[in-house]
Amino acid sequence: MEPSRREILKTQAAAIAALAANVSLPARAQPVAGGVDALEITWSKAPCRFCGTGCGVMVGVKEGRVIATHGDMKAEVNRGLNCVKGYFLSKIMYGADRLTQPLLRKKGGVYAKDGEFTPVSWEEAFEVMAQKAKQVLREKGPTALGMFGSGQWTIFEGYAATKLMRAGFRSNNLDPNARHCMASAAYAFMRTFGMDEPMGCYDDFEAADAFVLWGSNMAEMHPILWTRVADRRLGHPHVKVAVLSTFTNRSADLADIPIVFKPGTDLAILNYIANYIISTGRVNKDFINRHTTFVKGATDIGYGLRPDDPRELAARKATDPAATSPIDFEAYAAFVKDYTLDKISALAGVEPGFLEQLAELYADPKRKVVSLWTMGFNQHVRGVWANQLVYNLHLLTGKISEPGNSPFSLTGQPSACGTAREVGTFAHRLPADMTVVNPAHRERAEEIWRVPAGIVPDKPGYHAVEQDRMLKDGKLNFYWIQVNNNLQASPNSGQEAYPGYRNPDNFIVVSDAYPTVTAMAADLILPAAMWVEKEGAYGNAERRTHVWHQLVKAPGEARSDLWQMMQFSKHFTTDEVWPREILDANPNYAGMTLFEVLFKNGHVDRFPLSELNPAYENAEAKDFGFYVQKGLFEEYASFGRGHGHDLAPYDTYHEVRGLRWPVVDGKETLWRYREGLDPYVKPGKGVEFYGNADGKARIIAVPYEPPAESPDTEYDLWLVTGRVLEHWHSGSMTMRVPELYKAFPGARCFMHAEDARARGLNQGAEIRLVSRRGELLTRVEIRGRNRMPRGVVFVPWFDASQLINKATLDATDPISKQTDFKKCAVKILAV
Amino acid sequence: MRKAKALLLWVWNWAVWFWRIISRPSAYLSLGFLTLGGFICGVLFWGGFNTALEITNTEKFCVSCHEMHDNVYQELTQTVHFSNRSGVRASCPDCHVPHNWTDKIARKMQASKEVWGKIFGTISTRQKFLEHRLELAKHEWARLKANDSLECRNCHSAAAMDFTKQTRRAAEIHSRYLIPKEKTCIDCHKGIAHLLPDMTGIEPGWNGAPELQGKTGASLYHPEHALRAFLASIRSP
Amino acid sequence: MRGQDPGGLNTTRRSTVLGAVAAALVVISFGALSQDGASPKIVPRLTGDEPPMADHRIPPLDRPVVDDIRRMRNYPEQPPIIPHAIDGYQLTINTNRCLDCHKREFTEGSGAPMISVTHFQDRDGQVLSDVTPRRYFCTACHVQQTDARPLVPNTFQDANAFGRKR
Amino acid sequence: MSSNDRNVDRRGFLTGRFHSEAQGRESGPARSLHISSAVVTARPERCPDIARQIAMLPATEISGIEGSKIVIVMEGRNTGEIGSRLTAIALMDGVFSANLVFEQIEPVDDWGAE
Repeated sequence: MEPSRREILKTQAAAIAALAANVSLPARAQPVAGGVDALEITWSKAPCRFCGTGCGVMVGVKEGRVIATHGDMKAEVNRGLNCVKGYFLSKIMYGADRLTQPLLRKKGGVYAKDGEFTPVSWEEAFEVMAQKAKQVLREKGPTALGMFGSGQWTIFEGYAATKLMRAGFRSNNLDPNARHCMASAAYAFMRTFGMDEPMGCYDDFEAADAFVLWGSNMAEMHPILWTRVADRRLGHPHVKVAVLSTFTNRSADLADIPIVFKPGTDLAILNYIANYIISTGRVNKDFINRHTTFVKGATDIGYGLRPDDPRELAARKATDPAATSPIDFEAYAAFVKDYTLDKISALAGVEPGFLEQLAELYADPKRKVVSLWTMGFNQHVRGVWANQLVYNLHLLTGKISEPGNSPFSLTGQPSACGTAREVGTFAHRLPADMTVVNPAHRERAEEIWRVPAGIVPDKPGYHAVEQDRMLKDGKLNFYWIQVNNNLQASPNSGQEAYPGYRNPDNFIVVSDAYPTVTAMAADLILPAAMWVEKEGAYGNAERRTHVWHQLVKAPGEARSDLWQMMQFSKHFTTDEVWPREILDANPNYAGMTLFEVLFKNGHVDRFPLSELNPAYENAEAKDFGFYVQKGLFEEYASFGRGHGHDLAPYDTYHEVRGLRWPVVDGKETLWRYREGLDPYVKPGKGVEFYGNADGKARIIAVPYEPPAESPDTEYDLWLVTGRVLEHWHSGSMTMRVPELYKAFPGARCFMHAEDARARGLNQGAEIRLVSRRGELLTRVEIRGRNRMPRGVVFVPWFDASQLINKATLDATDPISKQTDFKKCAVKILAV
Repeated sequence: MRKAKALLLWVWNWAVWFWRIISRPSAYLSLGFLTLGGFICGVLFWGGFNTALEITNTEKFCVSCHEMHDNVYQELTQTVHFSNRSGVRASCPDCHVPHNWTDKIARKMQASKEVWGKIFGTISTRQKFLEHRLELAKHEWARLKANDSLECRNCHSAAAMDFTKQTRRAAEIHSRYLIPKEKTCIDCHKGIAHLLPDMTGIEPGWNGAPELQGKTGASLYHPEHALRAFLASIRSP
Repeated sequence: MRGQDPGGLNTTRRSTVLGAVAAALVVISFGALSQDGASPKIVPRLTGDEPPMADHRIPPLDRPVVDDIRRMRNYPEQPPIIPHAIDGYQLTINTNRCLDCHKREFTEGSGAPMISVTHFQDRDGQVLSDVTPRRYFCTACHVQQTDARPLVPNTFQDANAFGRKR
Repeated sequence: MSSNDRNVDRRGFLTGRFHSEAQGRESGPARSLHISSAVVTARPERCPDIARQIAMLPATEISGIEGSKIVIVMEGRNTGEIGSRLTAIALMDGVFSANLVFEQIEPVDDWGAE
């Protein structure tokens, strides 16, 4: 071994012993071969690339390569801990099949839909792409142009995308894959509080007396938050943990109250708890009188399938699923009265004793409760309802907006909140909770973006699932996918997604770092820079905005998504994309490129290169000649400042481990809506839900309604899809890390041993999983981390060789349009 | 409790009535008939008894009540005793009922208590089962400890173990603890077929460090006391 | 051509070899992205099948590595992987089978490596006398390995590959 | 990657069958390096003296002395070697205890596992 490394280890060993013995050591003289320089690793902070927890990591760089990563001791979220994925971040950029140059399908030297992927220059790639886009714009108009991004985009990238699509190409067909992830949560926040994102923060975990997990498997999906839950539970015996799920998972290992319920019946359980709170006289009357109003929601709202599906035709309110009408407390109490213990126990298949224990956690006024949920609630044909029903419980008891009392919606992607929600990359949204349907909001966006009035289109664009349908139907013809593996993630992908990609009318562009399923189904692949190969910013689930520097160079010709969008915008002039009448009314815009209108507009480009930190690279700034990220961030921040979404000055974020907005007078806000904790609450109000004009939150009366598809005699099993600890983001990065790959090398079908024996299937046997939509081969797992009840199977979706989404149903929540990946019917056959 | 009293009274009344009838000598039947009849009845009874014993000694019978099916059996299906490489599997009675006749009868007599448990619903719900799990597990551990893990050894003979076919770790531990009879199977292999109860205060089979043993007030699972004492001792001088 | 193999890094023999291996594998797995215009070879499980929606046979589930041999870490901060099977090892609120062997007091009897002392610090950095509850669920960081062969090589290089100034 | 020496010696150490340093050296070329740190407690007034004695042991360094505690760092080819050295320290006059705190095992041949 090298002497230098040995010295480091010895110093480390001594330091640990000294720490254990409480002895302070003298500075150690290090005889290092090659001088101290040889040992030097440059450590810089960055947020983790994976889930929405937003852990801080320290990234060690040496000679232009990432050589180590570890948990950041100074990061409040994780204080030095990482999960296994975080610890292996160092290796995600070094898969040997990184894409390093643009690849275009060509035949005989020219683009052809049925051609072979051929390396091309960036110039040629953009030429072909621009030509295709212009042709589509000319022939079909802006609604035939679409873009699909994700909550893995940096904040600047999401912001640039929303600007480019809405103000540049005048299309609202921009959606993030966060639509599949937390659209239901976002809609429920808006419907209940008039403002998106949680009121509380992770500090709630250290103050809570009870944790209730609603269909969330935090032990695997948010492991570092789980360490905080475990710390609280194991360190404080009075703390209780309730875990609700449709099967027993690793989170249930910490459960005091383990509940496995029948798919979809969580709605009924939630209404039962509300009934319990009311019937045992534990409603916080003062709170509900001062801070809430009651409404009744439209029912029988359909399943967000294609409009000609018989289930949609049968649904009474499918046209206006979001409608509500005001009621009072008595009417609400009468509504939930039906949800009795016996009835719900039978419906959900849960022992009454556990249900009562669970209800008591919420009802007991002395117990502080944190409710946690992610995909179990959000990927649900009644996902918005489920979210709102849990707010009901917290509002009825007044357990909200204070340390330890918190309904907490977790997120799946690193910037689901920051990029998808705050920046407004959803098909109907603008930055800072504004929407495209509101004329005042559009006007404000146009003003900040410095584009002529009337540029931003007023009709919401196609959402994720609709984009797939429109591609297939030939109504969406130019489609650009960035930072995600859309084809692997889409429901009913064999029937609804893939045909659209290969539809000869369409041109599909995919920007990615690795050749994913989606990339391989595209017509043009653009190699992307990832994570610390670019300067970036993410917003995590507790409203924390976290910025990092570019630390290493991207391989080959790979470029960041931001660079790609800005460079692409140079290929368009306003007269090619904007209508004549707007240009006639604003002649000063004529002939300008979109790059000049949107980016080099005297505003975004106002920060010169001299403001860059000379210690770090910045590829985009160098190419475009100004501090791109700072310019975009500051312009974006002007949407929210003074409107409850305040962000600190950009440079501050390079110094801190993230700040939770609203950041007012340099101070972050941990709990919103409560006087003394949130600067936006007017004095004397106590609690004020200022997102709504009346300052009150909505308690909604909605019933249990059955899922879109349930098992029957032929398709006799429930299929639930999801993830595993080791793999994230469709496995495109984690599957390339040998340690993570070897830890969980392929998907499998978790099922109950008796279900397997009843079908003559052995542990490990190859099987055919069949739904009404598609089928795939996989293998049986009757043991392991997920313990299934009879009649339910679980298959994770990270494995590209077992595309489970060929089997899933493209039913969505009719309000949020989020797909239900947790409930459809399948059968399993021996191979 | 009232239910129990009423039941006892009923059983007593019935026994008194029955004794009154059979204590009278027979005035009508021949001795031969009585002897032969007694013998035939005896054969029938014994056959029936043994058949009943056999039937109640199957996994099917064990999991026919939901307490067993919904709790312990579900856990068993996840383990190596349910499915494994060679397909040799253990059913409930293999581990929980002695194979030897007298022990079996003794165990069956104990099992009558379980019938009471069933009647009064001691573990009729998962919730109640979890509350009783430690107690139930302790009974089984004690039984297996007392009979030197007899039911394990019905299939797993220590003498027949090929250490080269075991992982090195397992071979080490078996040769160190099992072969010298220092420990019996159940000492280390708790919870191999079912989930474990709260294990606070129950040590694993192998010993803790010798310096932590035998110190008053320092149980093995609470070594922090010992460690604290140690740390205090090095701080004091 | 390959960006993950930037010039100027191949200062040691090993990294040169690694680079060469990586390049070779890239050529193999990628069917030469070069001028001949051949399409990249599809690697199943990572990029799907060709065509992506087709079914193909699923190899048997891989077996856990059980050799008990410690593997070198990629960097000092990396949590060691688990070189043995953990099937059926219960790790619940009631019991922690990992600690039964790896806890300080039991390592002598079990012969297992002791958990690192970093695990004795609580969230505030205070040293405790026992493993901190936040580290209770070992499997969040330490994973078992199977005998699966990685589908794509990883060209990560550790600190030792650099800094040997001559 | 071979690790015979590691496994056997660790077991030996834990079961009380220590290898001597000489045996350690005989066991072929070293394939791994063990770096350990330990805390030695001793009479405070005798600490400097004891530290000098410890420093004379092979591949052992003193990292710090404070009150009655001495922090030491040891290198060795296997745990047995380090363990026996630690035992020797523990038996020195005036030493109350010598406890191993940390051990890092660095294979000298790397990447062998893949």
